[in-house]
Parts: sequence; C-alpha cells; structure tokens
Amino acid sequence: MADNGKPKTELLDQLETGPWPSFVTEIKKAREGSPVCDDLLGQLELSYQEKKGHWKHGGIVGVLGYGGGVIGRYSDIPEQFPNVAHFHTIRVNQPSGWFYTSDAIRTLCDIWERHGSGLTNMHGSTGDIIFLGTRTNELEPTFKELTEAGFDLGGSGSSMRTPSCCLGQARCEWACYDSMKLCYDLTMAYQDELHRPPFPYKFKIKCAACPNDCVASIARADLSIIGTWKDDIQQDDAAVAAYAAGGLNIQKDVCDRCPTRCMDWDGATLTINNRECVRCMHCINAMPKALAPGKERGATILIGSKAPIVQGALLSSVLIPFIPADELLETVKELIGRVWEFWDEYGKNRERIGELIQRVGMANFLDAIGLDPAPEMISAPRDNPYVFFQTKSESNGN
Amino acid sequence: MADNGKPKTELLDQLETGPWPSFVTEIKKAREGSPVCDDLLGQLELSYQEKKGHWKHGGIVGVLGYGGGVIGRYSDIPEQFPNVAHFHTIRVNQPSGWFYTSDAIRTLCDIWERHGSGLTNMHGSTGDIIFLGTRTNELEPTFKELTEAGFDLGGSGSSMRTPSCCLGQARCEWACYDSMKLCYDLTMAYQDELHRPPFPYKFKIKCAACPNDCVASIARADLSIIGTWKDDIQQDDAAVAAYAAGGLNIQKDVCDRCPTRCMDWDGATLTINNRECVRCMHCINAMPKALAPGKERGATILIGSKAPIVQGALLSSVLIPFIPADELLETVKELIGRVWEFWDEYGKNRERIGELIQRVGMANFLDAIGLDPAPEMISAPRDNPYVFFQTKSESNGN
Amino acid sequence: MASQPIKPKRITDIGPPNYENFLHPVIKSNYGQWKYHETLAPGVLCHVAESGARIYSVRAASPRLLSIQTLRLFASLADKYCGGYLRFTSRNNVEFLLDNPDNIEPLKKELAAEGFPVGGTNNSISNIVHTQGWVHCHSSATDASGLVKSVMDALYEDFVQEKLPAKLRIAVACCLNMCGAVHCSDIAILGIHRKPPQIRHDLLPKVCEVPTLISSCPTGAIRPATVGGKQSVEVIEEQCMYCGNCYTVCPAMPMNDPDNDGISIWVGGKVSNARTAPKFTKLAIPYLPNNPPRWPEVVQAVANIVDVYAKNAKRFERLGEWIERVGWPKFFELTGIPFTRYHIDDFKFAGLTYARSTHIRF
Amino acid sequence: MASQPIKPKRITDIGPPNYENFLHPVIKSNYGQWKYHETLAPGVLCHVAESGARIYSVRAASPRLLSIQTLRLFASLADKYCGGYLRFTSRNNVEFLLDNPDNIEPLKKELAAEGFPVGGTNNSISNIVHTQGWVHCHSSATDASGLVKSVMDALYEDFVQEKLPAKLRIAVACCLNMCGAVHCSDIAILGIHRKPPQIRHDLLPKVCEVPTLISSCPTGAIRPATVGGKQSVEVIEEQCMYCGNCYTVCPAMPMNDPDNDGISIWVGGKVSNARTAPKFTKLAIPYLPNNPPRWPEVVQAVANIVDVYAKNAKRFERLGEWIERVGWPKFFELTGIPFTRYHIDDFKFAGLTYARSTHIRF
Ligand code: SRM
Ligand code: SRM
Ligand code: SRM
Ligand code: SRM
Ligand code: SF4
Ligand code: SF4
Ligand code: SF4
Ligand code: SF4
Ligand code: SF4
Ligand code: SF4
Ligand code: SF4
Ligand code: SF4
Repeated sequence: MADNGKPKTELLDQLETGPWPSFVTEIKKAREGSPVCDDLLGQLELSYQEKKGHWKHGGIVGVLGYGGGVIGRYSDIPEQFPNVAHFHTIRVNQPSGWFYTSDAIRTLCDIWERHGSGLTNMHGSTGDIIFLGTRTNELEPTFKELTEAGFDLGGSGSSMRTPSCCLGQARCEWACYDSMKLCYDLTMAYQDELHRPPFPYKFKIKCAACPNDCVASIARADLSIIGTWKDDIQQDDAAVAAYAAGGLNIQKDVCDRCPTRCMDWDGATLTINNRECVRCMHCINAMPKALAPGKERGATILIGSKAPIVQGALLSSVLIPFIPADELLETVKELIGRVWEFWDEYGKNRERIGELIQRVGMANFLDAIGLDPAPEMISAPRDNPYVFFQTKSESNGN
Repeated sequence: MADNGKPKTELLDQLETGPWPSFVTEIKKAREGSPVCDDLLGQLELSYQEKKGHWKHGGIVGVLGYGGGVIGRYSDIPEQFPNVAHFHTIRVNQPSGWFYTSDAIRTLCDIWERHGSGLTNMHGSTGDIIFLGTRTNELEPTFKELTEAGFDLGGSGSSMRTPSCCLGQARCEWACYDSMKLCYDLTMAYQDELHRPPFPYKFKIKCAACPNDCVASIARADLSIIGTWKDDIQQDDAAVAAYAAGGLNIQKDVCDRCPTRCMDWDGATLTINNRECVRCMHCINAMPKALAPGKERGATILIGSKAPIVQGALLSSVLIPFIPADELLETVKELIGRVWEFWDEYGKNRERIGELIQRVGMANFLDAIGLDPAPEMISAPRDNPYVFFQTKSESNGN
Repeated sequence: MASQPIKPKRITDIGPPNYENFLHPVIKSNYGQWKYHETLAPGVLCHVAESGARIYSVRAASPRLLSIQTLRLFASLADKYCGGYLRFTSRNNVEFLLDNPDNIEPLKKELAAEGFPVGGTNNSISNIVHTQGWVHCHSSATDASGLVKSVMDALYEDFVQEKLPAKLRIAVACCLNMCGAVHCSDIAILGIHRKPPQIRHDLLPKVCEVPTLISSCPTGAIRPATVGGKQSVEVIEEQCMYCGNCYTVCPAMPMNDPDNDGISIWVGGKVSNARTAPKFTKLAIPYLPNNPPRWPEVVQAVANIVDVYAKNAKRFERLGEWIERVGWPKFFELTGIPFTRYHIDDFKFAGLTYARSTHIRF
Repeated sequence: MASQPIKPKRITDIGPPNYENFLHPVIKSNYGQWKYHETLAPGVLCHVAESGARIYSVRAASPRLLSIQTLRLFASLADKYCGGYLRFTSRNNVEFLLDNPDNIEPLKKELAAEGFPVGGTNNSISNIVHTQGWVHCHSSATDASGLVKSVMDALYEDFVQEKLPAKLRIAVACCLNMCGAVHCSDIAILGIHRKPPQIRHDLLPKVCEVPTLISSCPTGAIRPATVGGKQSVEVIEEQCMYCGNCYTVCPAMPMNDPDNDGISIWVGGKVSNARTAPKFTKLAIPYLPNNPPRWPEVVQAVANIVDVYAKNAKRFERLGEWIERVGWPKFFELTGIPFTRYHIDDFKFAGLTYARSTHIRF
C-alpha cells in the first residue's frame, strides 16, 4: 500500500504521462465512488510486474431468463483483491450509430455508479456499451434499472450478437441505405436470439451504408450488409474541374488508382465507364463535392467473416449482389431465417457460419438456403478439376 | 474390313478433311510398311464408335539395366487386334531445343521403321521423341540401334524425367543464360537417375532462358530454371521513338501494361525506374528492337510445379532469386543434390517435391536443404497467427 | 454501489433505445439528405445537407476505458456546446455534434485542457481498436490498454495532424482470439503465447470433458493420458501452435507464461473496399518481448513502420497497398525488419503465399 | 519390323546427342549474339544477330503424331531449302531454319501442297499441346488427337493469321492427370469422368494391394470390403470426385464409362511472366458430351470463347488478363455460358475463391 492507503501503482503511474488520454487516470478517477477500482489497480499493477493476467475463466452468470449479456469474471487471487473477487462485465446494447443525448449518458452513469465499478468501455469491439466489473448480486438490479431507463442487454455466448452499424444517413452523404434503422429493426426483430443463445456459436451482424465499410463489417460480421448502388455515379463536372484547379492530380490520384481503370481524364472532363466501375468508392472519396453514389441504391449481402480461431480468419463473401434499399429489411430477415435453419441443422458446436460454408462448400450451402449460384459470388471459378457431379440423382446436395 | 482388306474407318475418315494436318492421315501413311497401323486404326475406330479406350494398364517392360524409358501398353481386345496386342512406346531423349539435321531425322526414321509402328510423336509433352508402339521383343534391338546412332532413352516412372529447354541463345535475343547447354549438361550429369528410377516419384527439370518461359517450366517442372537479369534494361531511345512513330501507343500498350507501372513516357522519352521493374518482359516483348534484358544475366530457380493429381496443381515457387549465368550449372547441381537427399528421406511414395514442401512447410524445407529464407520466396508473409515457435531447442526443424 | 431496486415489475426484451431519440435536430431534419462534407481542421468535420444546413463534428480521442466521471464531463460539454448531442465512433472516439461553428474552438480548448486531443480524421492515425487485456480477460497474453496508451503517446502527432499518405488504422488484441480488428488492420499488435498450455492435471477431470478438449485442438496435439491414475491429457509439444483454443474450452489448460509470452506485429490489412479489396494483415515481426508498462520495443517497431510508410508511400496509398506496389522484400529492406522462417506461411493456404512467378526486383 | 541387331557391344547412358551437332552454321556462329527479331509474315520470323547475320524460321503446323514418312518429307524439305537444318517447337510445330530468304516462299508453297500450313507465331493460336488419348493411353476419358484436329480445323484462320489481341494457347488432356499444359492455358479441353470407378472384384485381390489402393484416394472414398468372401474394396459414391488416382495405382478400378465420360472446358490460364504472373486455368464449362469424331459441341464452345475474346479484349491482353479486367460475371454474360454450382470451388483452397469484397459490376 502507498501512503494514501491506496495500492502502490508504480508501473501503472508511468502510464499517466504523455499526451494520449490515460486509462489509468480513468480508473483512478473512478475510485472516488468505488473501492473496487483500488483492487483493480492493485491486481493490474501486479500483472504489470509479473507480465501475467490474474483473471480466472468466467463461470456462467447472468440475469434471469437471459442466457447472454454478462461475461463472468473472477480474480485468481481474491484473497489479495477481494473487491474484484467477482468482476463481471455487463454488455448493454448501444443505440444505433452510438448516438446519445447527455441525459442518456448521465442515466447510464448513474445506474453504473449505483451497481458497478463506475468503469465502462465506450464501446466494446462488437459495439456494446460495456459496464466493466460488478458482483453477481448486482447483475439483476443493474438490469432492472437499465430496462426501466429504456436500455437492454447485448449478446454474448452462442447468441446473436449485438448488431452494429455506421452512422449512415445520419451524417454521411454516401449512405446507400438507412444502416441505423436496419440495425435497429434487426436488433428488435431478434431480441429472443440475442438474449437466449440458440445457436452453435456466435452470430454477428454489421451494417455499413457504403463500401467504405466504416464499421468493418466485411471483416468482423457473420452477416455483412454493405451499401452500394446500381446505376451511374452522380457527377458534377464543374466540381470536378474545381478539384483539378485546386491542385488534385486527377489522372494520378483518381484515375490511376481506380481498380478497373475505368475513368478517363483528358485534362478537362472526367468520363467514367460506369459499366466497368466496381463501386470501390475511391473516386467519390477523393472528390466528395463532385461525385456521389448513384440513385438506385441498396446493399450487397455478404456472409461469414470472423477472426482466425481456429481455422484461420475469414472475410465475408458475396451472397446477394444487390438488394434495393426498400426491400432490405424483409429480404435480409428472410435470408437470415434460412441461414439459421441450415446452421442449426448442420453446424457443429462452436462452428461459425463462415466455417460451416467452408466445410460443406458454398454450392451446397446455396442449395440448402435456396439461392441460385451467381458469378458475383466468386472471385474466380475453380481451378481444380475435382467436381462432384450430381449425375446420380439431381437433387443430391453433394 | 473394308474392300481393300483394311479395317473400316468411317468415323476416323471424317478426320481427314479440313485444313489442319490429320493424325489419321499420318497413321494411314505409316501403314505402308507396318501392319501394326491397320490394327491401331481398327481399334481406334472402335474407340470412336464406343467412346471408350481399349488399352490396358501397362506392365513393367523395358530394356536391360534401365528402369525407365518405355511405357508398356497392351490392347484389351488382342484377339481382335493382334498386331497391337503389345503396343509399347519408347521415349527417346531429344536433343536440346529439338534441333535436328535431316540426317538425324532419317536415322531415327530408319530405326523405327525396322523396329516399330513407324509412328512417332514429335514430341511428347515432357520433351522426348516418342516412338509410338512396338512389341516387347523389339525394345532391346531398338535401344541398341538408337545408342549406336548416338541416341539414348528418356525418363519414365519414378525417375528424373528428360529435361527440356527453350531454344534460348540458339535463336533468341532475350536468352539470359545458355538454356540448351544447361539442359544438356544436366541431362548428362544425371544419366543414372534418368535411367534407373531412384525417387519417390517423377522429377522434371525445364530450362527457360527468360521470363517468357517458352517451355512452360513454371507450370510443368519440379525444378524450373528461368532466365532473368539484375541490372537495368538496355534501352535504345532512338528505337523507342521509332516504335512510337510507327504507331505503337507507348503509354497504353507498354507503360499501362507494366505490372508495377514503373515506366514513364512523356511523348518523347521513355524512363524506366529499374528498381521497381519486376522483369516481366512485357515492355521488351513489345519493343524488341528498342529494349533488351540487362547485361548482368543469370536465372531464378523455382521449385515444385505439377499437374493437379491429387492435391491440386502447383506452380513452381521461387527458391533462389538469382544465380549468375556462369555459376548456374554448379549451383543447380549442388542444389539438386540437397533437394533429392531431402526428398529421398521425407518424401512419401508418389509424392512430388512440391507436394512434400507443401506438407512440411517451406521453412522446414529451407532448413533441411540449408538455404536462408528470403522475402523473394513469398508473395506475402503469413496472415494467420499460427506460428510454430522454436523456443524449445533452436535447432528443431518444426 | 449499494443495490437500490426501484420497481418490482420486470421488463425484458425491449432492445436498445430508438436512436431517433438521440439525434441532433439538424441531423434529424436532414437525415439521408447530406450533400458533401469538408474538413475544417484535423478532427473537425462539416457536413452540408441538400437544404444547406450544416452539422459540425468535433472528434476527440478517448482511452475507451472511461470512468463515469469522464462520461459526465463529456455530457456536460455536450450540453454546453452541442445542445446535449454527442456520439462515439466505431473506433471509440467521442464526437461532439454542433450546429454553431463558433462553439468549435471553445469546445476544443476545453477538451484540450481536460486532456482529450482532437483529431483522428482523414489521413491521420485514429484511435486504436483494442480489447480487454489484463484489465478484464482471462485469456490475455499481454495488456491492451497499456499498449494503446504507449503507442498512441508516440504517434500522437499523427492523430492531431493529417499528414500521412492515407488513413492508418491500428489494432491491438491481447490473444489470438483477436477480439477487434487485428486481422484486417494497417498495423496490428497481437499478444501471443509461445509455449503449449500447462496442464493442471488435478483440476482437469473436474472441470473439463476430455473428448471436447481433445477435439478443440486444431492440430490434434492433445491426446488422452492417464496421469497419477487419473484420466487427463498430454500435449505433443511439437504440434502445438499456441492458439489457446484448448484453454477457451477448458480452464485447466492455462497458457500464461511471463517468460515466453510476448507481442507480434502485423501489417498491411484493410477493411474498406476503396481501390483494392479488403486484405488480411500479414506478419511483420514474429516476436517482441512483453515489456510493461511502456513496451518500448513495440512502440519503436510501430513508429518505425509508420515512419517508413509515411516517407515512401504515394498519396491515397494505404500501408498494404504501398507494400503490394513496392513488394515485400522492399518492406523488409526499408524497415530493417529481419525476414525469418516464421514469416513463411505453413498453415492451411500456405502454398498460395509462395512466390509463384519470376516477378522479382533486384 | 524384323529385328536386325547390328553389333554385340551394349552402349548405355550416353545421353542425347549434343545439340551442337545439329545447329545451323548461322546459328552456331551467332549463338548468344542475337540482337532482335522481326516477323516477316505469320509463321515466318527473322532473327538478326549483332554481326548482322540473319536466320529465317518458317514454322509449320504438325499433328504431332507423325509418321516416319512425313518426317522424311520434312527432312528432304530441310535439305532442299535449309541446308538440312530443322527443329520442332515446344508446342510441337516444325520449324525450318533458312539463311536464304529467297527460299521462304518456295518452302511455304511445298508445305502448303503437302498440307502443312505455316503460322502459329505472335498473336495467333499456335498448335495445341496435347496427349495420347485413345491412341495410346489406358487412362483416357476421351481422345486427344481427334479433338485437336477438330478444334484446329475450326480455328485454322487464327493459326495462319495474327489478328488476336495476344497469343492464345490451347491444351487438350484426355484425363485429370493432365499430361501437358491444361492447368495453365488460355483455353483447355479436358476429358473427364463423372462416375466412380467400377470395381473388378475378381481381379482386384490379384493385381492390387488394398492398403495402397485405399490410401491413394484423396477423399477417403475407398473402404475395405469383403465381396463374395474375398478381400476387396467399396467406393462411397458421394465422396468420389472422379480423379482416377485409384485407377492409376490399381488396374482393377477402371473409370471408363461411355455414357458419362465427357469434356470440360477451362479458360484464362497462362505460363509466361509477361505483365501478370502465371495463372491457373479456371472452369468455364463443366461438361460437354464426348462426341467423336468431330466433337461439335466442344468445337463450338471453344470457337465461341475465342470469338468473344477477340472481339472484346484490348491489345496485349491474354484471355485470362482480359477476364480479370472485366470480371468473371462479364465473361459468363458475353459467352452465354451458364454459371453453375460446379463453378464454385469446393476443394482445398475453395474459400479463397469466394468474392471477398463488394467490388461488383452491375
Ligand atoms: C469485450 C470484447 C473485447 C473488447 O474489449 O471490446 C470481447 C471479449 C472477449 N471475447 Fe471477443 N470480444 C469482443 C469482440 C470480439 C470481436 C470483434 C467484433 O465483434 O467485431 C471478435 C472478432 C470477430 C469475430 O467474432 O470473429 C471477437 C472474437 C472472439 C473470439 C474468436 C471467435 C472466432 O470465431 O474466431 C473468441 C473466442 C471464443 O469465442 O471462443 C472471443 C472470446 C471473448 C471472451 C469472451 C473470452 C473467452 O475466451 O471466453 C472475451 C471476454 C473478455 C472479458 O473478460 O470481457 N472473442 N470478439 C468484445 C465484445 C464487446 C462487445 O460486446 O461490444
Ligand atoms: C506421353 C505423355 C503425354 C504425351 O502424349 O505427350 C504422358 C503420358 C502419360 N502420363 Fe503424363 N505424360 C506426359 C507428360 C506429362 C506432363 C507434361 C510435362 O512433363 O511437361 C505432365 C504434367 C506435369 C507434371 O509432371 O505434373 C504429366 C502428368 C502426369 C500425371 C500426373 C502427375 C501429377 O503429379 O499430377 C500422371 C499420373 C501419374 O504419374 O501417376 C501421368 C501419367 C502418365 C501415363 C504414364 C499414364 C499412367 O497413369 O501411367 C501416360 C502414359 C501414356 C501412354 O500410354 O503413352 N502423367 N505427364 C507425356 C510424356 C512424353 C515425354 O516423355 O515427352
Ligand atoms: C519456338 C518457341 C520456343 C521453343 O524453344 O520451341 C518460342 C519462341 C518464341 N517466343 Fe515463346 N516460344 C515458344 C513457346 C512459348 C510458350 C510455351 C507454350 O506455349 O506452351 C510460352 C508461354 C505461353 C503462356 O504464357 O501460356 C511462350 C511465351 C512467349 C511470350 C509471352 C507472351 C505473353 O504475352 O504472355 C513471348 C513474347 C511475345 O510473344 O511478345 C514469346 C516470344 C517468343 C519469341 C518472339 C522469342 C524470340 O525473340 O525469338 C519467339 C518466337 C515467338 C512466336 O512464336 O511468335 N514467347 N512461348 C516456342 C514456340 C511454340 C509454338 O510452336 O507455338
Ligand atoms: C465516424 C466513422 C463512422 C462511425 O459510424 O463511427 C467514420 C466516418 C467517416 N468515414 Fe470512415 N468512419 C469510421 C470508421 C471507418 C472504418 C472502420 C475502422 O477504422 O475500423 C473504416 C475502414 C478502415 C479500413 O479500411 O481499415 C473507414 C473507412 C473509410 C474510408 C476508406 C478509406 C480508404 O481509403 O481505405 C473513407 C473514405 C475516405 O476517408 O476518403 C471513409 C470516410 C468517412 C467519412 C468521410 C464519411 C463521410 O462522408 O462522413 C466520415 C468521416 C471520416 C474521417 O474520419 O475522416 N471511411 N472508416 C468512423 C470513425 C472512426 C474513428 O473514430 O476514427
Ligand atoms: S460506411 Fe459509407 S455510409 Fe457509412 S459512414 Fe462510412 S462512408 Fe458513410
Ligand atoms: S468507384 Fe472505384 S471503381 Fe468506380 S469509377 Fe470510382 S474509382 Fe473506379
Ligand atoms: S523463354 Fe525467353 S529466351 Fe527462351 S525462347 Fe522464349 S523468349 Fe527466348
Ligand atoms: S520488364 Fe515488365 S516490370 Fe520491367 S519495366 Fe518492363 S513492363 Fe515493367
Ligand atoms: S483478444 Fe483474447 S485476451 Fe483479449 S479480450 Fe479477446 S479473448 Fe480476451
Ligand atoms: S494451444 Fe492450440 S494447438 Fe496448442 S494444444 Fe491447445 S488447442 Fe492445441
Ligand atoms: S492425360 Fe491421362 S489419358 Fe491422357 S495421356 Fe496423360 S495419363 Fe493418359
Ligand atoms: S476416382 Fe479418385 S475420388 Fe474416386 S474413388 Fe478413385 S481415388 Fe477416390
């Protein structure tokens, strides 16, 4: 213990210098109202000394009737740090796009002041508001206050996980569909799957309203919904000229960086061969005042991304090239239903949907969910001759 | 039988029309001196009728003291076609670059007239002269006459296969090393391995004297030796200008097709950033009078290509980025020795060297043959975190 | 933190609050009607609607691990300058939404005074997506927050300025589970183990099912074994690739090892579809020591990569795009990072990463 | 073909004749000293040495399967026009080497009269690399020579002219062993089976070792079984991908099946390092019927692909390069080839062929 009755944090203190805001300072701030934070600092300092974590595998804890939303966590040296003997986190479902009013923020703070460490993550990597550290007996009371304030828990375990989205139409000129609304509608539609783990493993949905993918959906979501358009890029020639006059090297920085080289710049006019454009966004990103996505907007649906454990990381791959914006909710819900049915029947324990598709093959998966194969789903046809022909009985899925 | 006492070949006869030279005509030509050809035509006509081959799995036949060079072949309907009851092929090692004098050709014809069907393939896919069809008792006599005429057999089975090469310095301005000589020297150096199968499986060597790879070595050789250069492309500005004047669109057809876009054309001068050039040959191919490979010439050694059976096709991959031309023979021989030693020890039956490298991993292979890893060997470092660290004992190959 | 139940009635499955209740009026009335945006300064964006309306966003750094005290500070700043409206970004920065541009400078000043720098937009290094580390996870081979703090202190100038060739996105994960963005980031910092799990034979039969445990191992390194008369398992050391999946399914297989755990550095991934397709991050440095509290080796390594990239890439070229243009040999040469056997893939798709052409630079 | 032993002494391991003995004097004296080349006409090249010397090459088509009668014809043409020097190319054409350009036209005329067209250089379709087929191999699902003849008859104009955007290289193989160039060709024609091997239970125990046979199957489709009291095997039909590897190791597992064997068409491979790296050929048409003697469906399919390519590709663009630029959906659209479940890879590296970006053309 240091002189002030607080644990010694010599190593951690070194993380309070420097220009970047310090998480150590945050923990120290929070200890005003919360003795938990002293023990957290103490145990963390020990980890810094020993280069070793001091948390045990979490047990199954939660709130009544829910199977997810809480990550159980226990110290492996509770004698030394009794206040973090239990140190569970609560995942609170964030509002779409992480928009708040100051009142909402204060409501959350007040609840968490009453029931937990006073520490949060704004936000977790999946998107949830993370309430960082409380005891088992505080879970139910926290939940009660949260729901009464209009908040609910997010996902954990083998449940649908909290969907998240880019801010889309709320503040972005490139949004090709209403990602915030779709995210909200899907979250509401699947409350049961979110709260009561029904699956072989986790299932994540992320909604990005254009191919810039500001919510990393193609890399981190089992279902990635990424905005795009079908018609021509909207073009304002005067504004293009203004960019050129302003010093943008349109040939080098725009045309030569177009992945399909489908743009032509003759020094005065930009011509886009829109049939060759793959909607990568680059030219639009480079000249936001001059170019914009077309008017026939919607989204591409991709499936299956995940982190590497254990068969290697996956990126989501194209499942439906285009769905018009106004048909998105219904089509996606219908699709999700069929995907889950298939996963439920064929998925092994702890097998993500992307892994299952890899295992059974995309073609069989398409058969099962009733989608026709399309060349947009692949980067190239097979290069090996090992075709499982279906001559025996045409309906055989293998 | 048709009226002339020859077999009926109604279907095959249809392949004697049209502008492309006909193999049926060739077989018919050969039957002058060889009754074998009648039965070959007969059996082939039957295959055309039935859509089905009529050859049996070959037994082990060959010449004394050799384990390779002959492919045994038997008809599965010898009663019907007794003259092709045996129909073995003899693989005769071609001269480097497939150069002949008319005398050499005639010598081969005479031998084959005496001992076989009179049919050949000029050449087989590996490169050999193929003597197409003879009986077991003719093998040894054919071999005797061949060797006396200065020819020897090529490889088959689990032997080193007949090396082959592009014509290189014999008639090509781009040859970066003497592919014909290297091919010859290697063939001579490994006569034993060529004739007496010592390996887990076949081993093919192909020598192409520049990256155009006119002998498909990167796709069809266990060891691919492909010419390249280290210094700057030789450039003749006047000749470049002449191409431009002659109508070549240097920007579009040359610069824009350069894979690294390392060329600049200002309408008058071509500037190549040679440090970025990957020696793809395109610009040189497009302007043979203006550009040429540099003067510091040699070859890249690549390893492991093969057809798909059964783990999928492989392309050869870079093993040694550059060996100067005058060190090639010695370095390659030394390398081959180490590769064969490793293959001999670790290769499974019917496992090509490329498959073995895939199985044990390139790094372990490099360790075993004593080569340091170099970034030129890979297109990109690993993207998965599954590293087998060697902390236990630094010498452990896994 | 005494429990104060307020009402007896139990509410469930209500989902998150509707975002519409939290939108700034300018946003609400111009929803889906944005025309273009401009950057007024690093961290300060102005979005212009078809209607001519403007919304200003001021983006401030956040350590992500936030106390309620700081959250209340943000709330009061939002009240003071933004009519109470704020948001967080997908990279955990906080954004204040203003309709009055005159409020921008005072807000920035207050944020600076409180230690929250403004930046992270356009060609800058934004906040680091990261994970729990020793603060909360049982699985971590290193801390996350401490790494982020150390690295961002060093890269601070690139957060408050927009001088890089393109966006540069960093991620930290404390174990191979990679909660976050490690597998598709420009630069990623990953906690790793380098020793097989220790087996707690006493605990194992009680807490784990042996068949499930055995099948959890992707390399088949775990075999049944009888130890001290009890059913347990053994790990074939040579087959273990330290993935930790066995520990995830069985607490009696801890991986933590202060002497051998450490950090690996990865480069060249991206998520956006801009120009090139999304890419996985590739191994740059297989191992650096775990050196809390400041991880000097890691900080130096990351700063060096950023530096080399900044000096060499062309405009609009993300780190991975630059490397693909100049080639990996050049990346290793310019950064001075040694190329080792560990860089050569030996996992599932390994063969496809071998250089299958003669395209070589000398 | 009576055997006439000449001498008793047995010579072995002498290797091939030294190529130097077979080189045209102009080639010999300018070996390694070539400066550039020009094309005088399709099939006629002129290589110019540093010394100013010139060698002319006239390339003529060959069916590859050549009688000694034709070889003697070539030899006498070489004597007449080339001082006796000729060669064959890596694609099985014959090349006559001349030092006197006046001999070119007479030589071409004689070749034409004998039915050997001149061409195959530059942006043409050269000879088809092919295999044995029903002429000599036990393994073939189709004939090779007949396919080549049928296809080249149809593509003849593209052999004698150089009007394509770039070189176009075709290969034929009669089974999945792919002796030749199928896996890296602009267009490939491949004989395939679509039924598991028939098992000759009578023969099997006599000619094959069951364990070797079982382990030869890459998918594990072969299982030991006792049939009629004798040790044999069974094949799980659903797991068989018709690779024929079992037949290669065991003659009692024949694959031939006239009703189900057929042809598949592949596109977009290449070998050269020019511009893009070498590429594998990709599946275009999974199945066409085996229709000797003229395989009209195959001929039509190949001609159609050549035609679409010729009309759409840019100069210097190989077939695969063109497809990569415009995208595979466009290839299927323009050729009218239906896209099916079989095009989607499900082998080892399958996942990497799924479209992992939103880069889509509409
Ligand atoms: C809290 C959070 C990290 C954070 O600091 O933000 C987190 C924390 C954990 N993750 Fe995660 N994951 C979190 C987002 C992710 C993400 C990112 C995302 O969702 O966009 C990924 C990568 C994407 C993906 O899903 O593949 C991710 C991939 C994993 C994996 C590997 C899964 C895989 O299939 O590869 C595991 C291991 C597992 O599930 O067994 C895992 C497991 C865990 C566990 C539950 C540890 C475990 O082995 O049981 C961690 C609990 C830590 C703790 O004590 O709080 N976590 N995890 C994130 C959730 C917060 C939230 O709800 O907002
Ligand atoms: C004659 C020839 C085809 C031709 O018409 O030109 C040929 C013919 C045979 N090949 Fe081949 N291969 C021939 C060049 C090739 C090539 C091309 C090359 O060498 O450049 C390949 C692809 C490259 C490669 O080696 O991978 C090739 C890949 C195979 C394979 C598959 C090997 C693999 O690892 O994937 C087999 C099957 C096997 O070895 O079991 C095979 C097996 C065979 C057998 C021996 C059939 C068998 O299963 O036992 C064929 C004998 C046919 C016969 O009756 O004459 N042949 N074979 C070629 C040899 C002539 C020569 O010596 O010049
Ligand atoms: C004669 C031959 C070598 C031999 O030793 O036999 C040869 C000779 C020449 N090749 Fe080749 N190539 C020969 C097979 C190949 C092959 C192998 C093959 O086809 O199986 C390739 C790789 C093909 C591939 O990528 O699939 C090949 C890829 C090239 C290229 C690169 C073309 C490209 O743009 O991808 C060039 C450069 C060019 O044509 O501009 C080239 C250029 C040349 C030049 C111009 C080289 C020179 O300066 O003399 C020669 C005459 C070319 C011509 O036919 O127009 N040669 N060339 C082969 C003739 C085969 C035939 O009868 O048609
Ligand atoms: C606020 C935020 C969305 C949100 O709902 O929270 C957002 C907002 C914008 N993004 Fe983003 N992006 C946001 C995360 C992302 C992510 C996700 C991530 O980093 O994990 C990506 C994918 C990154 C990747 O590829 O690894 C992302 C890739 C882009 C791109 C493509 C950049 C590229 O060239 O690859 C653009 C276009 C551009 O900047 O020119 C873009 C552009 C924009 C624009 C300009 C869109 C607009 O017109 O308003 C917004 C301001 C950009 C800025 O920060 O300079 N945004 N953006 C996220 C801010 C994160 C932060 O605090 O830094
Ligand atoms: S993903 Fe597209 S629409 Fe969404 S915030 Fe980013 S740039 Fe805007
Ligand atoms: S969006 Fe991308 S692909 Fe389309 S024109 Fe612009 S840069 Fe090219
Ligand atoms: S590989 Fe190169 S050197 Fe050899 S013939 Fe072809 S172009 Fe000439
Ligand atoms: S050889 Fe290829 S890479 Fe080099 S400058 Fe020429 S076109 Fe570019
Ligand atoms: S990356 Fe690993 S250690 Fe870090 S939070 Fe996720 S599961 Fe825990
Ligand atoms: S860490 Fe991974 S590889 Fe090692 S034993 Fe555990 S599950 Fe197997
Ligand atoms: S491809 Fe198959 S059938 Fe044809 S020659 Fe080769 S092994 Fe025989
Ligand atoms: S054909 Fe191939 S997949 Fe089928 S049983 Fe034989 S070896 Fe197995």
